[in-house]
Amino acid sequence: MEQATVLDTKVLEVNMGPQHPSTHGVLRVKLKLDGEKVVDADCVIGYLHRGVEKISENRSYINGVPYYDRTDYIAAVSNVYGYLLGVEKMMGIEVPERARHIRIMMTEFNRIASHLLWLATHAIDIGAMTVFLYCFREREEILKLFESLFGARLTTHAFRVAGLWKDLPAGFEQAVRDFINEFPHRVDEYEQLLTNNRIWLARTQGIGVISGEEAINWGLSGPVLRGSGVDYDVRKARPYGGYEEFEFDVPLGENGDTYDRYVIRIEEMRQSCRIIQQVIDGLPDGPVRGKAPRTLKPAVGEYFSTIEGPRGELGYYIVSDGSVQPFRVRIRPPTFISLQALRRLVKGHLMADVIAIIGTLDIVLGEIDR
Amino acid sequence: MSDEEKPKRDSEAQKTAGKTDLKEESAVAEEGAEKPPVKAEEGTEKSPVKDKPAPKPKVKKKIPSYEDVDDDPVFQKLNEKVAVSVLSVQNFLDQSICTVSLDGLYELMVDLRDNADLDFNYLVDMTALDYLGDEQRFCLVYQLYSYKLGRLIRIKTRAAEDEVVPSVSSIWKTADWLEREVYDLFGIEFSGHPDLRRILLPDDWHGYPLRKDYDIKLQDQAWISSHLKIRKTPV
Amino acid sequence: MTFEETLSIYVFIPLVKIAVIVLILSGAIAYLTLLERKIIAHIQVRLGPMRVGWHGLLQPIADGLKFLLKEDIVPSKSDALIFTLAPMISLIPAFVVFSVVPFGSPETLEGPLRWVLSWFLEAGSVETVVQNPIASGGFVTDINIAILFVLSVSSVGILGVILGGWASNSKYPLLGALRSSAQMVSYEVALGFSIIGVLLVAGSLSLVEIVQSQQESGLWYVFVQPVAFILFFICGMAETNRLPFDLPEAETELVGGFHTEYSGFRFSLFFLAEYANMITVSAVAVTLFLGGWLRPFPNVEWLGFLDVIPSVLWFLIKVFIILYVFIWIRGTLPRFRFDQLMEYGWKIFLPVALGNVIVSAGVLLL
Amino acid sequence: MIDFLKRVFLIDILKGLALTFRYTYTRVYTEQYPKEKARLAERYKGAPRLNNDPETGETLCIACDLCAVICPEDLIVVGSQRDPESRKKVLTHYTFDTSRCLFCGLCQEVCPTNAVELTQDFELATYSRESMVWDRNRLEKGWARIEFGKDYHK
Repeated sequence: MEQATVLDTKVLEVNMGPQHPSTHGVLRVKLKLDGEKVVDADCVIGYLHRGVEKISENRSYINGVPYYDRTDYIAAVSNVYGYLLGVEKMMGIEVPERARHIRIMMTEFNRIASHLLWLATHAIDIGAMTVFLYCFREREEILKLFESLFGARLTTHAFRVAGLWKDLPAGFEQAVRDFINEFPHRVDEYEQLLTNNRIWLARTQGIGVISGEEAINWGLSGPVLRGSGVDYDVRKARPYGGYEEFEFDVPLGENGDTYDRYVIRIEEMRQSCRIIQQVIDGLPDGPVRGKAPRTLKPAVGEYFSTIEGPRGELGYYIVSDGSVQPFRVRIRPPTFISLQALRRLVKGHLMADVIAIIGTLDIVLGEIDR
Repeated sequence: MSDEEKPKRDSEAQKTAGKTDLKEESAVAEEGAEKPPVKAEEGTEKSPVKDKPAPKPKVKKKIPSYEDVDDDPVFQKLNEKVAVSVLSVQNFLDQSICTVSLDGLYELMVDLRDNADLDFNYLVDMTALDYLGDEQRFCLVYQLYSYKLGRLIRIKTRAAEDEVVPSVSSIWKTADWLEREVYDLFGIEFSGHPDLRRILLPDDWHGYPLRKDYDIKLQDQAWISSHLKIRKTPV
Repeated sequence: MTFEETLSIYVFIPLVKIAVIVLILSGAIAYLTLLERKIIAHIQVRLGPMRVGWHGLLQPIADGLKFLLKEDIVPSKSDALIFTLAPMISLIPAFVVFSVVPFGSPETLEGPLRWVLSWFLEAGSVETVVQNPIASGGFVTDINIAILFVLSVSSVGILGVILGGWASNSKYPLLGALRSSAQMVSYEVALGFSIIGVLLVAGSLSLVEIVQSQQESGLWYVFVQPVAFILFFICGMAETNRLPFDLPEAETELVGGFHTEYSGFRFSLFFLAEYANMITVSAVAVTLFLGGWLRPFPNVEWLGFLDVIPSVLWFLIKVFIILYVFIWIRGTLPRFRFDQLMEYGWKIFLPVALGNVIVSAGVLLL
Repeated sequence: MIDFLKRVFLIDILKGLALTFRYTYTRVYTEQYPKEKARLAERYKGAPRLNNDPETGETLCIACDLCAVICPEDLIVVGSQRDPESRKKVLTHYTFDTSRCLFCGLCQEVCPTNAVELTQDFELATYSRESMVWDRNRLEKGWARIEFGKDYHK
């Protein structure tokens, strides 16, 4: 008979989620733990699967749009933007300059709002709960802007084919200026609470390290990729919608760890602010909605429209069969792909780091499950 | 969308989809051009309050079409051995589309990534299309990006319903979940995939929702009644 | 000493004091939860509870009622006896510690006692009783090993956390319990060493005498032993599982840690225990380092007007300040990771505490 | 050296504490929602309403069915009848299922007469599923909401 020794240990299987405070929705991770050390992690997703791609095949090009709000509901404006860019390209529709600029501005606002939500939840996962509410305060200001322009706060149904629903309301420009004057100081405050804090550093530096080459192989994009030092931003690589007219920098990390990704997202918020400043300073006059047929029937064909969403490369592969409904709309979900890398990132880390890494991937389950 | 099209909505896409084939695409494109979008009650719809587009003058637009490209530098640089499996190289709205045969898919993909001149090391996306009624029913679509060239290309390949597609998850780790998703929603099998399970739907679900013969309101009633303990949902 | 006198000194008066302290402490704990919610809310530019009573003043009562009315769930696979006992084990020691903590000077109750006792006893006996510090002091008892008593009793409290986590027979509580035991072992040591510095200076283990020696030297020990005070404060935070050391709970990692499976009244006991421990640690810290019931600079003559405020009130003000800092820190800092916590405990706090003891001893020798 | 001293004296943590302390005594951001009325934007897309002509009191709806067609969720049902005399379509009934509404605003955008409109009313909570399907009467009158507290409308 084999003698059991005192040091014989068993792998502990812990079910993290789908009801867990820091899996950001209904993600379920099956963790195998050796003590608190993660041996393996398997993600179970699909709890929020609504079949958006199937629904979009059964809706027209116009009234399918609200559904894309609801994939990545944190970045609803970006989602609609990416889809409409594709449809407009296929239809050959021109968007007036004013509308193009306002679209960019609102997408950048959405990026800030999304990053704020990310910072808030990331910080509260690691225990800094005050940052959570400070971030939500600023996000609230952005949502108020959304509300005054789009008429809704979260699932905005932001843009229409060939432009916007309505022009900017009165006082909107002033509100934007007030916000971007104030916002950089607020970012300084978050940094004052986190960036140099030794506990924050200890919790994020060296956690979830991934090299640039590996990150590419895993198909990561957005801040997660740039954290590993790969200079790839769709706004720069394949400018769309007029981004080439604006100046901004793409921050890059060096170590590819959670801390670098944090720094990058903070810097991206400042850069977005810069873009908004440029837009609002040079906002042209004119109509906000171009000419478009009432019924959209793109010719047979296909288009892969990609934009730089807040979470990474967001793509819409639209295939038309010449009818009023798309033959297929494939959403390239950035966080679906980055969540894959979770298994690789958490291996060998402690249980507490798992939530830090889930946080740093900035996942939204609505988009992962679609 | 106008009045008349409304009742047809659910079935229309499927019917048209069934007819469509890559070879017939140009023909269908012309057909689409002949029938301009129906406009109902155009004059009355304009309201003074809302920023509506002005009634559109009927200008015949240039309709985008597939153009064959013979001298694309990317596909010129391919290894000769794998280049034979390239069936066609096309351009549509400035995006390159390369159709390859299923047999040569894997080798071509390996070459695209490992070829030092090409270096397509980023698999942006991978999905499938269902051309119901075709002999080779499915079309697999791979979007590749090369950081070195800064180019996005699309590789397409056709597969029949019972054909097994070689997995590219050993080339790009990204393909792991993407192939699982295609397997889950289209029911296409991949050979050489390390862990081919359903990903979005429950493991014991029957049916593949993104196939064109799967109606949008169809559900796996057996699964629902056994797991959710509810009777058949009214359709 | 007559029988009546003995009876009043050692039985009746302490019983009354105990009753009063337990009542006040329970109320204080309940309102500490409200205080924490309010302070953290204002840190976070929120309002906190506003609906129950004026600015939410009745919120603790509503919470308590809610806890009492909730369903009491004992998981079927748990160890029911220990599961039931654990919250009590956790709460009771926090109260017991207060039997030796001096709230006020030995003369605190002289006036009221003289008045009350004159109804029951003769004038001579009254004087005897009143002269006895056990009766008239602002504390339940004064034992000469008070600090050892505090240390030993308070570490029993953590046993409740470990038992609760173990008895739940669930994975998250188990991890919480394991973290808690490791944390207790590593921080208890540093906590003990940080106290030794004070003992060396004061030359006594009795809490009353430590305060009195602070009066004699005219300096609070926080000025004599600043390093020890900071260490005691940090280790105290770790002992009470407060952020940034709240790993056994760590709601974003372990859901609720050791109390994941608890609900209703049992949960509220754990909840109260945490706050009771906060008060305990603050009270001990005030006694050891901040001069207990003494006013600031107790020997400076011209500050004599500060004596208008009774000694008990001074004590309470200081405790409140420490609690405020506890809450304030919770509202600011992120949480440590388990291994980092151990690293800090063993590699930084313990050596520093040891060094502090050696330096203090050396200075005293010279 | 300075870095080391900064570490020893917990400068990083003290900075954070200073910030939170400063905020403790500044104005709070909370809106006391049911007590204070929420400040909504003019364009807010909330509860639907079917507008009547303010002068004649007759409905503005011409039963053109555009809203029903554009609706992504197919939740609007427009019933109409041809008036035998004037040969005009007349609205007979109109239902709007708020339980499935996405509040995308396409219906009000497409309406040629501004008859259907999404208002700023957002308190749509109710006690039953059936009552979430609004008929023409309710759409014209507006939603009788379930009120919180007696001083709500002050």
